[in-house]
Amino acid sequence: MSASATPAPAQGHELEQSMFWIFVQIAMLLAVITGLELVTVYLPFMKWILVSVLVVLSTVKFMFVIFYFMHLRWDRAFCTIVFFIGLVLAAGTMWALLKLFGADASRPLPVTLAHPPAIAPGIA
Amino acid sequence: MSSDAPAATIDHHFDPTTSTGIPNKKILMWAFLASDCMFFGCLISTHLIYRLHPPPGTLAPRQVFSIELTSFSTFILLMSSLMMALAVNAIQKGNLKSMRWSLLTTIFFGCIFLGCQVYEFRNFVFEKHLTITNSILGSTFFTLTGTHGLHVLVGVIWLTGMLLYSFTGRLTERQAIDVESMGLYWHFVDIVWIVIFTAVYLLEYI
Amino acid sequence: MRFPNPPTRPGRWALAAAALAGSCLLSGCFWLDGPQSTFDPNGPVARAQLDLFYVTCWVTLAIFVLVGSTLAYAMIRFRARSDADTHAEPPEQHHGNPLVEVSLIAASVFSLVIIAIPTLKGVWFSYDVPEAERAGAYEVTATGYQWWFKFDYPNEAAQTTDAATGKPASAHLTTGNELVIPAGRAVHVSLRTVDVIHSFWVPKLAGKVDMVPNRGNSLWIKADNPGYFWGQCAEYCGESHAVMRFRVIALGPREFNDWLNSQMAPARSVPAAASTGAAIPKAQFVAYREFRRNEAGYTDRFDVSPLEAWRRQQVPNSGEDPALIAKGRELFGAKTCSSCHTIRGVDGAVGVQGPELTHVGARTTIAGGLLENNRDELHRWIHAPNEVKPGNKMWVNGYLLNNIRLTPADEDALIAFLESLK
Amino acid sequence: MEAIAKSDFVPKGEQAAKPLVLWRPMAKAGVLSWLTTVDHKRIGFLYGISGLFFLLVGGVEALLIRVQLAVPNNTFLTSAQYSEMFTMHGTTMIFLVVMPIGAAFFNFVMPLQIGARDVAFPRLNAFSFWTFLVGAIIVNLGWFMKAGAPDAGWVGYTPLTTRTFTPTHAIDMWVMGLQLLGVASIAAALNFIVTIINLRAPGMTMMRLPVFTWMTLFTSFLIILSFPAITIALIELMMDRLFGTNFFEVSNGGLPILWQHLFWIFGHPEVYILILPAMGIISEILPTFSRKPLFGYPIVVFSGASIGLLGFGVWSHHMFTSGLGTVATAAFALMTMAIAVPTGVKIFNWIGTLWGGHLSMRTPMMFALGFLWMFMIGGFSGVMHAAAPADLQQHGSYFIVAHFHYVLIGGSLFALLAGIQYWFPLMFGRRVSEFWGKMSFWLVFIGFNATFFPMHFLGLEGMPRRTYTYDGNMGWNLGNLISSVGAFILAAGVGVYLVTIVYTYFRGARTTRDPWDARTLEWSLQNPVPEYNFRAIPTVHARDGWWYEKRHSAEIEREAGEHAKAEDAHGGIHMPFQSIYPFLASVGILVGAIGTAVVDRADPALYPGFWGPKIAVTLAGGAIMFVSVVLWSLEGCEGYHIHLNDDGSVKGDDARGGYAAGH
Repeated sequence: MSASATPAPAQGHELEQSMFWIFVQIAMLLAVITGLELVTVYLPFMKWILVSVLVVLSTVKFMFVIFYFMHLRWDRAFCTIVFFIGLVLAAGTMWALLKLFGADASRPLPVTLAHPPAIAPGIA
Repeated sequence: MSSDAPAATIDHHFDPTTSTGIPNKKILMWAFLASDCMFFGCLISTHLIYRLHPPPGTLAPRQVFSIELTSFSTFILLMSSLMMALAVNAIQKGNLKSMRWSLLTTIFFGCIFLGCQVYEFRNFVFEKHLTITNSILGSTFFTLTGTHGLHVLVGVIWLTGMLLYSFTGRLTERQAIDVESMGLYWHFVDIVWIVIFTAVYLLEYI
Repeated sequence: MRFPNPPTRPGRWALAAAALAGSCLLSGCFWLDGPQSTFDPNGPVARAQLDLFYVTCWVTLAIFVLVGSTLAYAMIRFRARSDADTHAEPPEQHHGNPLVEVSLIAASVFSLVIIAIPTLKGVWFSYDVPEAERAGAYEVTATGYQWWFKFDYPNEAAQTTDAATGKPASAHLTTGNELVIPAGRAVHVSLRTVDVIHSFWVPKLAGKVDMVPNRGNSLWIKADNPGYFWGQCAEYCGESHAVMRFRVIALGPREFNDWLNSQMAPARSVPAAASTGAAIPKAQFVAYREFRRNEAGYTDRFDVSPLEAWRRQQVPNSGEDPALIAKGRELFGAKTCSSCHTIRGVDGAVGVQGPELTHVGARTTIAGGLLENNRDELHRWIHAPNEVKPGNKMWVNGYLLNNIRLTPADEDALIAFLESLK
Repeated sequence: MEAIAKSDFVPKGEQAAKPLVLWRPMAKAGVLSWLTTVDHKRIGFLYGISGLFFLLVGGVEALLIRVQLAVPNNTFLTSAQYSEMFTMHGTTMIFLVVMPIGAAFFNFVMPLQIGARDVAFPRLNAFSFWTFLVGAIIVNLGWFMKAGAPDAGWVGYTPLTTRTFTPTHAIDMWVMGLQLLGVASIAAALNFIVTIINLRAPGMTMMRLPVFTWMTLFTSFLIILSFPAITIALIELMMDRLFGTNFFEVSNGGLPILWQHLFWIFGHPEVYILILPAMGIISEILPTFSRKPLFGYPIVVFSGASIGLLGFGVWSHHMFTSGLGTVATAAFALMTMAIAVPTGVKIFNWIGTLWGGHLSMRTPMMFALGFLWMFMIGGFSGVMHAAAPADLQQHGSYFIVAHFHYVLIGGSLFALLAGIQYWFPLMFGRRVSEFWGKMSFWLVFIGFNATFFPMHFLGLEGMPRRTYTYDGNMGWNLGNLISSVGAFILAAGVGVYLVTIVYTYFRGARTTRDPWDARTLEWSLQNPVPEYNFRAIPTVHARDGWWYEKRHSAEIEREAGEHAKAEDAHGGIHMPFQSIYPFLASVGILVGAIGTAVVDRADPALYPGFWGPKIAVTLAGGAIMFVSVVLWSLEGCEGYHIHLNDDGSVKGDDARGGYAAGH
């Protein structure tokens, strides 16, 4: 039943070597992207462009780690599905929360109004 | 479902005893990580929500953060992920010695990351006067990064345990799934940091 | 035999009992006109909400009748009636019918659309004063405290004295627990809280909106006609949540203006010369009623016509004893009442922890809308606040913290003083 | 056949590495056997017993509430006691009754339905139960302490729960207890997910899974994805209370509304965590007693999935009154209405199942039909809440109380009571008397409706919930009185039910195998179910596996015989070893939780430094837990093999058989 599994296990040592280089190359790529991100924040573009670039770059990093380091690429699709259910729900929840709290109705009050001392001071 | 594969080779992406062919521990770990996504999702949301409308008079994070130190520890964590991936690769091929070295390096990098975090926290508290109680920024920042740090610490303890266990001679290619699921956890801690690095640190510099 | 019949059928008499219970429940329709009933709206917001409720009610009822009768028919028609029936060959093992499924899904979506459209309209309608009325809307701020409501009129300047200089000054008008609003005019209520989450609910005027710390919520209400409305905190806010109540009084334009004018004035002081002239208070031999804990704080007389009761309350009592009132005024400071309560025109009474009491005598209720404002209830309230509102701050932060004891004579004087504040 | 024998990664002839021998408890009876058990059936039984015990506790709390409200201006309870009652009633019924009884069925029934010998991680399963018990103890500890029981409502809205407004340990215990219940639920849910995905018998494809198993799967996913939200909320509240952070501290810019969002991000899926298992049970009972397959199986399954998924997008409908703004309110209202579609679809399919069947009105069927009616009413009042402006009048009133009791009692509890009656013969080999079963049903049904139907009117008449007293002039007197009387009828019904099943457990009539002529695999077993479940792992040929087997018995018998022989040749039936470490780890958690939540902060004068009783107890608990977990992992997941005699009993010399490799 293992005939369908990839990569074929018979390749042994070469495979170990090739995997080694894949991992090293990806790690280098991740380091480079991190560097790019660092540069990005100092670029003189509009904020929304920079934010989108940062989000895209981190997503790329994220995907490389989960698909290569965490072997999702070589695993059954079910693992990917399970993880992405959580990931997508978490991302959706974060998005909704930020929208809700970013709305005008959620703007916090000025601090002074909301906070008189809890106990009457100066009672004899 | 009788096996016609050579008896000695193990396909690490397939476990014939389960209905789906995925090892139990792997599904367990992935489902747990899905759960952890929600966990960190809510925690990061909390931080970002409080950054939307910072109360007047709080410190600006830019005055507090040290992007050099954080970039360094981000790099370190990425490298530890690499070493972890190599360790899993090694044990899957039965190369115990190589796995030990990789694990040791992973632990070393993990400790460096934790050291950086301890240094960062001390610096923030004693020099920048940002504490967990004196502002909402301190509360959310320390809780979020501290929780991540605890995850790293748990990972380091787990890695150390596994390294010690490998000297008992009971850790073989057959138990590669144990190392692999530990690796999944460690990589997840890394990707959470990828998100935190962008959402908590870098966004403040735009 | 694998399926012996049960010896008797408890279902028979149970059905009869269910019928009896059902008829009891139907009698529910007769008690839907209470003071806080949402079925008796007095303003456009509450009416819109009730109309929407009826839409949801009729739609769901129609579905219930359809689905329910199908279910009932299936239960009766396909019931195995005998052992033979039970052991017969099983019925045809069919697994479903896609056409039926899809059409039922479509039908449910359709009936939800019927509800969704008025819902969306209602969301925007009830959220803020309609554009057309916005300019003329009356502005009020309601603030929740554990466990009472403060009402501010930010656009009405009331006469007061500056605490530091002692010179006349003006501050915006503040009252407690009874919100007086103009009838026939939209009122925009900003909702604030100083401690925990409360909720502002006057069922006959509008649905509730929460008072959330650090959040600027609001709602709008409009009373069609002058009237007297019951309100209550609707979000659990601690020990005395249940007795955190308030009233809304809607008045016609003239009467509302009169009320505003009377409220603007500082606290009424009863001149000594007007009466007998005795400097020493008359001995009072008043026996106050004893109350059980949780006992109702209203009289039947009040309930007959609350708005009339409110009007009666605006007039000063006859037979006031100026000397007693003067003593009460003095005690109000001496017993540290003034450090929590404001009374405009009384020196040192500038506290803001408790309700402002400048015209407390003119209110129909005390203790956060809980007790009717009369001598017995006033005595009950200041005699043992904790019996009325467990955990309240007058008791904890006033009496206990400052070790305050009131003699019966003190209580007499304070009651007389508070009653005089019309 | 290797796959079946679960000796994976050990090719034939090769021995497993000699395990690290730690103490292996082998007791089969007595207290120790229960503390160390890893048998899913025993753990399910423990869950069930705890759930029923807390049903009594929560029921008494409910009765006290109803006594207080029976007449206006009552003084039966003080306001503080009343607050404790409704807080603990809600917390108990949700976390300590419906969830564990649901978990009892997941544990007991689900592995049998998919043809498995146990769950995927038996020791983790034991840990889940013991941690659940620890959480339950911590939440209820307040009854025995000066601080009193938690009293801020089961939703624990901040800032009422912050130290400023509730300085006592009551809230600390609530926070810590809920946190542990969350850990227990997540651990159990992960286990069920792996079990359902990976331990299915050959031929048991996903689209052949019994609906109850599907609902277990969905519920488990809901648990692992929703509980983290409340975990975060509780961590933030705990940080506020213990370390003075500012998450909900208004003076430093905290936003108490955030608690509500995080709570309901958890809280709404939680509602489906409570109702989906019930829907699963109903979807088993109705086909069995109609003697027909479930109508529209794939649609029932997918509607379950969409209910679960949509459940994550509607949390703010619990907060319509909190001033969300128009767009958000509209969006959440529409999403909420959308959920009505898959829910309605389920009702249609259940009626379709009855249609054309031979309905035999046994007690489980009575409860199931009661469920249909009551859940429909609860669902309709749910649609009414989705109309946000109308909800502004209903929110926080007794209308809401009526609604969710129709869903949680009329829905969840009816189904759980039905499930207990339904599976009782399988669990204990005895059958509940029809007369007393139906008697309890009618009492519960009438009592329930008398209690909660008037509450709709009370709510619309403006009676807010969580009020310990009300005045007699509000028009609420009659409704409340009926409701209180109804509560006692309901209690009598539950009492009759419990007495009946306890009696049946000891004295009831014995039943044969498969007394209901049921359809799913668990009924192919003899009752009570032997510890090894299946003599040979069955091969599934159809959706209603056992129904098929009964009609193709010759073929199945031959197949089973071959499997049993193959398994025997391979080494026998693999059983996991018992273990004490899950229990010890939970004990450590108990100690640590007591340290965190209950022990007072030390007087700084007595303990100037870092160390104090609070820290010491907490760390001691942590240490116990850590050591237990280390030993737990060193112990390994090996098991032993047993061989069976022809009558299904275990061959004597095998009861303490040798080691076998773990999986």
